[in-house]
Amino acid sequence: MADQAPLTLLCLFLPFLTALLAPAAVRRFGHGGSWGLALAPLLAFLHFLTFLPQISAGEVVTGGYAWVPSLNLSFSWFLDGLSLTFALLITGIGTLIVLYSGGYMKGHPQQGRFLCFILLFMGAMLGLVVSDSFLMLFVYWELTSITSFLLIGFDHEREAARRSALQALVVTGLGGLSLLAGLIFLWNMTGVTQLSLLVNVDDTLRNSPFYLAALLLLLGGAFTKSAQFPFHFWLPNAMEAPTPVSAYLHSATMVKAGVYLLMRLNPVMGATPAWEILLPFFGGVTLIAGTLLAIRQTDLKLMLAYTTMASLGLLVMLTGFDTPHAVEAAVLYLVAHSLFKGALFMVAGLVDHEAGTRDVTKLGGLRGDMPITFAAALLAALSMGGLPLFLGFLAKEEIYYALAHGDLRSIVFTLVAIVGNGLMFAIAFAVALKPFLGPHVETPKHAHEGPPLMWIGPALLASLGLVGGVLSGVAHRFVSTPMASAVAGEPRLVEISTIPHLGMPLLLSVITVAFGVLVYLRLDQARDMMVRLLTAIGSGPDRGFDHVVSGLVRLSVAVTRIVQPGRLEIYITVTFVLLALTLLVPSFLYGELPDMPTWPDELYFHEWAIILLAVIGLFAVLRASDRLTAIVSLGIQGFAVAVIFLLFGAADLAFTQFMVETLSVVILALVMTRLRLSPRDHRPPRQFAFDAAISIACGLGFTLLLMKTTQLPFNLELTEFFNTYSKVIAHGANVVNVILVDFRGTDTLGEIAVVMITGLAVLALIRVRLRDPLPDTNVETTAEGDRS
Amino acid sequence: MAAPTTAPIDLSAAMVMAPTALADWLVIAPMGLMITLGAVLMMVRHKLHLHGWIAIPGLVALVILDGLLLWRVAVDGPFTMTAGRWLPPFGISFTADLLGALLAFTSGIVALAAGIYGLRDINATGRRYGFFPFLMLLMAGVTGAFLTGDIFNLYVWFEVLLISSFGLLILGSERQQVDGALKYAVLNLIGTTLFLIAVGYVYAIFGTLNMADIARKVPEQRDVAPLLTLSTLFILAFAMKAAAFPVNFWLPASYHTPRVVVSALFGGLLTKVGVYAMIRVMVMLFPLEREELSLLLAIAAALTMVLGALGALAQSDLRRMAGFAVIAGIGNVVAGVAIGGQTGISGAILYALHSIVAMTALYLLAGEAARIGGSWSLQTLGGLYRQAPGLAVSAFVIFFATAGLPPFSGLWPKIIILKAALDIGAWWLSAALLVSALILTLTLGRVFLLAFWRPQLASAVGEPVSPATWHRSGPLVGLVAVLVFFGMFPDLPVRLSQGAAATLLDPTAYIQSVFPTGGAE
Amino acid sequence: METLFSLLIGVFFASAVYLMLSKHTVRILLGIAILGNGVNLLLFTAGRLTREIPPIIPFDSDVLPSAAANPLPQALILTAIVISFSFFAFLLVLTYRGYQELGTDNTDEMRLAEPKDESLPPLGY
Amino acid sequence: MNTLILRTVAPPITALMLVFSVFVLLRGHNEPGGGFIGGLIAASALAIYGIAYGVSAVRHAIRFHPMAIAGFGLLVGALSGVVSIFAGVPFMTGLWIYPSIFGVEVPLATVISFDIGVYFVVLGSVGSIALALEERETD
Repeated sequence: MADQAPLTLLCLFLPFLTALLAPAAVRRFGHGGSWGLALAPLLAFLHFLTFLPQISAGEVVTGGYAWVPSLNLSFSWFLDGLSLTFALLITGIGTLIVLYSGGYMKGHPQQGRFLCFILLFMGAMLGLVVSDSFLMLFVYWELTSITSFLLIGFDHEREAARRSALQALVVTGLGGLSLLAGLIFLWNMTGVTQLSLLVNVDDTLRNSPFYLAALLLLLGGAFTKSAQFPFHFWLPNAMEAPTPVSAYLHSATMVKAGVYLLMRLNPVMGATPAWEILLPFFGGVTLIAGTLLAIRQTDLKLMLAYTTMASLGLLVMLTGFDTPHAVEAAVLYLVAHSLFKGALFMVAGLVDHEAGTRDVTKLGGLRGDMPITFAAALLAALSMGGLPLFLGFLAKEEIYYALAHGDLRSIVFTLVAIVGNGLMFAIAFAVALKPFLGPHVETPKHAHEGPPLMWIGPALLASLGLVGGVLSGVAHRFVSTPMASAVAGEPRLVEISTIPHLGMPLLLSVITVAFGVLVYLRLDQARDMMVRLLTAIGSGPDRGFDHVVSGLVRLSVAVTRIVQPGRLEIYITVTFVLLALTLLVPSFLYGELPDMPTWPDELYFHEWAIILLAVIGLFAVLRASDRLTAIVSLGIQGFAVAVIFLLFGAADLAFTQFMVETLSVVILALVMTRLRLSPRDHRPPRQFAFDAAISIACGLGFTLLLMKTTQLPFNLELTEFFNTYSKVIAHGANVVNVILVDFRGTDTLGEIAVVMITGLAVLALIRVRLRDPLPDTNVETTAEGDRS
Repeated sequence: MAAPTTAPIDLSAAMVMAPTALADWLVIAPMGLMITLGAVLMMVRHKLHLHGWIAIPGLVALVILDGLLLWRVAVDGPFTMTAGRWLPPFGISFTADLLGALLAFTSGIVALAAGIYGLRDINATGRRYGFFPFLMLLMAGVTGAFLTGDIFNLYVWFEVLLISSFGLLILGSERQQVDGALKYAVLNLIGTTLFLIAVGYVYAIFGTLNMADIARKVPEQRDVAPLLTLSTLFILAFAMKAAAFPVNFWLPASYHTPRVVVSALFGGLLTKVGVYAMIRVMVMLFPLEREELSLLLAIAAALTMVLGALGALAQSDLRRMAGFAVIAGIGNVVAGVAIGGQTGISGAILYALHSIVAMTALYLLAGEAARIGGSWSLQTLGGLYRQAPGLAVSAFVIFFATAGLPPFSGLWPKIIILKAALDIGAWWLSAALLVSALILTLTLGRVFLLAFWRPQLASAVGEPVSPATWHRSGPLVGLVAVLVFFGMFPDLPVRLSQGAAATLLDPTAYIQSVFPTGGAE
Repeated sequence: METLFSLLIGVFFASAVYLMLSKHTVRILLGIAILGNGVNLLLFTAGRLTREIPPIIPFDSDVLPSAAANPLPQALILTAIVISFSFFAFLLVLTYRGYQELGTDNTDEMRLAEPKDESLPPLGY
Repeated sequence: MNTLILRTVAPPITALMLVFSVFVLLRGHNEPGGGFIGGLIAASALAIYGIAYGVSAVRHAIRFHPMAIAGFGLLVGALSGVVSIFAGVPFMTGLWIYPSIFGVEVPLATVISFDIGVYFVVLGSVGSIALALEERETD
């Protein structure tokens, strides 16, 4: 089926391409445009559906194109049971979400933009689950982060939405970087850059000394994305996004990416002590924490959000629980969860949309007004509660098959699962029943059944939970078995059916349901208890995020004040301290000091005199107590240098130095006479000692290095060449001038460019009238100062 | 002034006798064009209406010439033209290899962008006092530095671009510029002087200034000469130019003071010249010394990127934030140099290329944000998402490109450098890379939140601003398109930077192009 | 001779560094001027020293006698002198303008570009 | 400083210095001298004239803005290097011609025009700086 590749490629990019059309489509067709836009994910869904027979027969489909050959990176995909199931969930639920958004965001001025973001996100998520190469996986992983940033912050005028968006970006961004490091670790350890090839190298990986480091880094990515405790806080806050986003992010996408990664890695990294401790532990904690936090909520969306967190915990726990049936249970639960959670979120959105509130305590008796919604909610809740006939039931049975063993660890985790599942049962029915049953409560808006655009999604997803449960044979054959085999890394056969078998799992299921019913009936007391408990605990990691951000900002301000204090003196001091170290430390460290020189006795008296004069000039500048002395002394050392040049055969230099030095002194005098300056250089003794030490160290460093280099034999090749050809080819007797204008004329070209620019820069500096800085305005500059 | 007094002598002992191909002029042409145009602009300084008509076509020509140069180097490998026809190493050679050509080309693009933006951003006074001549000569300095094959000549081009930058720095007519310019000028002058001193030592040791010649002679002198001290001095000088910690003070002290188009040019180009010189000298000339000093470089790199990112987080002023973002990027480049090897060096080069475009775009973006929002400060900015959706899209791209997130161009160098760091087991350097990227993500995410998403503050509602003309939006959109395109299709720049790294690590081809016959020994 | 020159150059650099460590821009400027001279002497010494014979080819000869001074460093220094003079002139005027505009030559008081007590950036979202 | 003495001696001194500067420029290829030093002398001449008669007098006398002269010099310098493209030799190759003017063989070369470019740049640029500084003083 190689001819499928172009089509698959198209399907992978279809959401992105459609996203670009979304604003125009909405502008043209209004909210009805979503019918057209939904075609994109639908087509992709249908395309992926055609792979089902192949995949269920145990094959894998791969394909790809060259992308960055120089990094040995191809745009290649890899479809097995795991990625295909995900692809189907993403595109299938995605189709419904696009439709639902059409209704939910009807009349919103930025609906086009919203659909654009949703489709971008869908494309990112789809790419993530089919990626074969590591880097491509990472690219898509980060793409989901930045597109979800846009989605969560969609209602950007509210501060809470902005905060949540940033929170999600930072937390998942942190995870993304951790993932990147982990993937590169895997790459370095195995030499493999593709997920599909990882399976062949499992033993080297598990035995590598870097296994634990790589595992922790990868878990950092998976746990942040999948909102495992203690990184869970961004997920409920992401509820700031419009409901279609929540429904999508929480059912099949974003948060499942972490679980997907763990499932993908299970065959190669699983079955090690670290894996089997870390995953169940964090998963279990997340499960319990999520359900407990869910109980306290009254907002429909938040109740669901925390149960999502709990479900993710359960999935992570199962993925790391290396017993028979664990993988099967995880797979079944994942599929069931995607369906019922998507449906329930859409129901919550519908209720909110129609009734104007989603506070469960302010809702009731809507069953007559919204019958279809109620039906969908009920079906979804039955699946979530794990009652027979539904997919959720199969999952729960399989979970207890996996967990219920005799050893202590199993007993603990079984208890965790019972508590978690029981609480989730209670919340499922709280969401599905409370708003609909009981006496009618007055709501801000008078509720009606929503438009078809909005109820198609929940109804379909909820029904699928039932269909999947009843026709479990078909579901297992095409979905569960291939996926479980992919996750386990070996053929697995899922056989559980909806007809209850007497045994331990069924008993545990009954206990769970009984516990759930109990909690449901006492929900208000349970909520009060949790509120009290959480108040006692105080702030959680969510507040912690604020503290971290503001703390980081304060820290950065403090650090920046130290490293960038705004005082030139400090800047120069640091520079010269470094210079001294630079010159002296390597000299000593690497033995690059000069040989002991002999006493220079070959100098004539007048040469000594002029050198002495230069030194005297220098000291006079240092000690100068008034401007005139300083200027004159500067002139003395400058003229001494000119004479030195003359004495050592550099007439041109001496000439120029003389001229330049005169000019310098003249303009210095010209300018300095206009300044009223403090004449003396006041430095307190400690400062003086410190500055002097730095200066001497720098001077010493330059001296030693120069002595060392001049003690080496010198290569006069260049000079000989110039001396030989200066006259005969370049027609000049003054070799220095010939070098300047011919041999090295390009230097001179640069030099005169410098001179010219200096002229202009000085002119600008003198002429341009300056204003006070107006840092907070950007008014067009009106300064005028040209008089020439 | 006398004609030759002796019989005809053997020219071939002194001069290149092979005919000069027109294509060889490509290595000189960018610099020659910029100097000539700078001179012409200076002569017509008071005819302001002519400036744009001379400068913009000139910059277009520069981009075309640089493009042809890059194409030729990519196809045929390095090539050399020695000025004055003198045999190397006696004349000044201009040698284009992939590193120089890539940087020259990218710089040309941002110079064109800045030139166009400057048509509106720079007022009549600024133009009269030389915005365009300064820009031309800045580019002469930049391209000259990238393409020269002579280390003293490199110093000269450093000075050309430095003095041009002084001129540009004071054009904005604000008093704080004098303060910024003073710190900038003094510290940069120290930096270039240290470079000149190091060049003096190089001459004292090797007796030559041609870089290919030095590359040949370093192995002969390695046992006797104080090359490690010299290398440390070079590193200090170039670290100052590149604004690596702890000698990066001048950058945050000055980059926010001039007109924003000038900041954009500086942010894109100036530090990269320092980076270029560091790569050229430390990787090509002193490879073993780089190896020996790699820990030093790595520590500086780690501190630079983390402190740069923290510095960015600490700012309210968008331009100052951008300045620290530049520094954080330099940390990444230096990390690549410290790690060395094919992967590390190519990552460093790729990051430098990305940073040239991204930092220029970041400053231009800040300029537009301030123009529309009426402020540079995050305290008062707001509502840009509604007011300027197009700008918001640009901001989204530029921010995430800067933070190194896909699908924008910042991702790839980050991955390559991280891979290189993990390859050699430098986990702390990798951690610094990731921490820096995370802080930058937080910083830029916050800017997006506050300046773009946050509703406009009631106090800040002012007069509606005129919509951006193409002079302003064109360059920004162009640079953003580059960031997106090379983010999605990075193969070409990655391949070229790998080629550049290969040429540096094994400079045979470079030396060969300067001394085709093995040289005048 | 090179040894003595190395010492002399050390004194030049030390003086320049000391002056540049000052708070006052004018002294920094003096330091820069001296730094330039130090660098020139360093380049001069780097090409090794010869006494008195300038590198000018006599009228009756085609090549320079080998006893003459090394012309290359001289040419380099000429370039460097011109450049350092240009920078000196620019910095001098800049200092002057700095004094005019900021009212001080004390760099500690030049805090316009990086003000002393800046408020924290906004901590909210 | 507008003393009578200065006003009297300034014109001849200026003229003398300008002539001398050209002399220094032209002999530079064979004797100490050259474009840079020549340009400095010429710029000093302008500065002295400016001190004596005021900056506007100098500006009037030289007709072009000093920076335009500097630009012209740089252009001459750059073109002296670039012109070798037409001779098929590399950048900055010295090209010599010996045209006969009134029976005298005059050597002309791109290296000489290059040095003249240097002269003009220095004259214009340093002159501009000097004049600008003097102008401030008379404010």
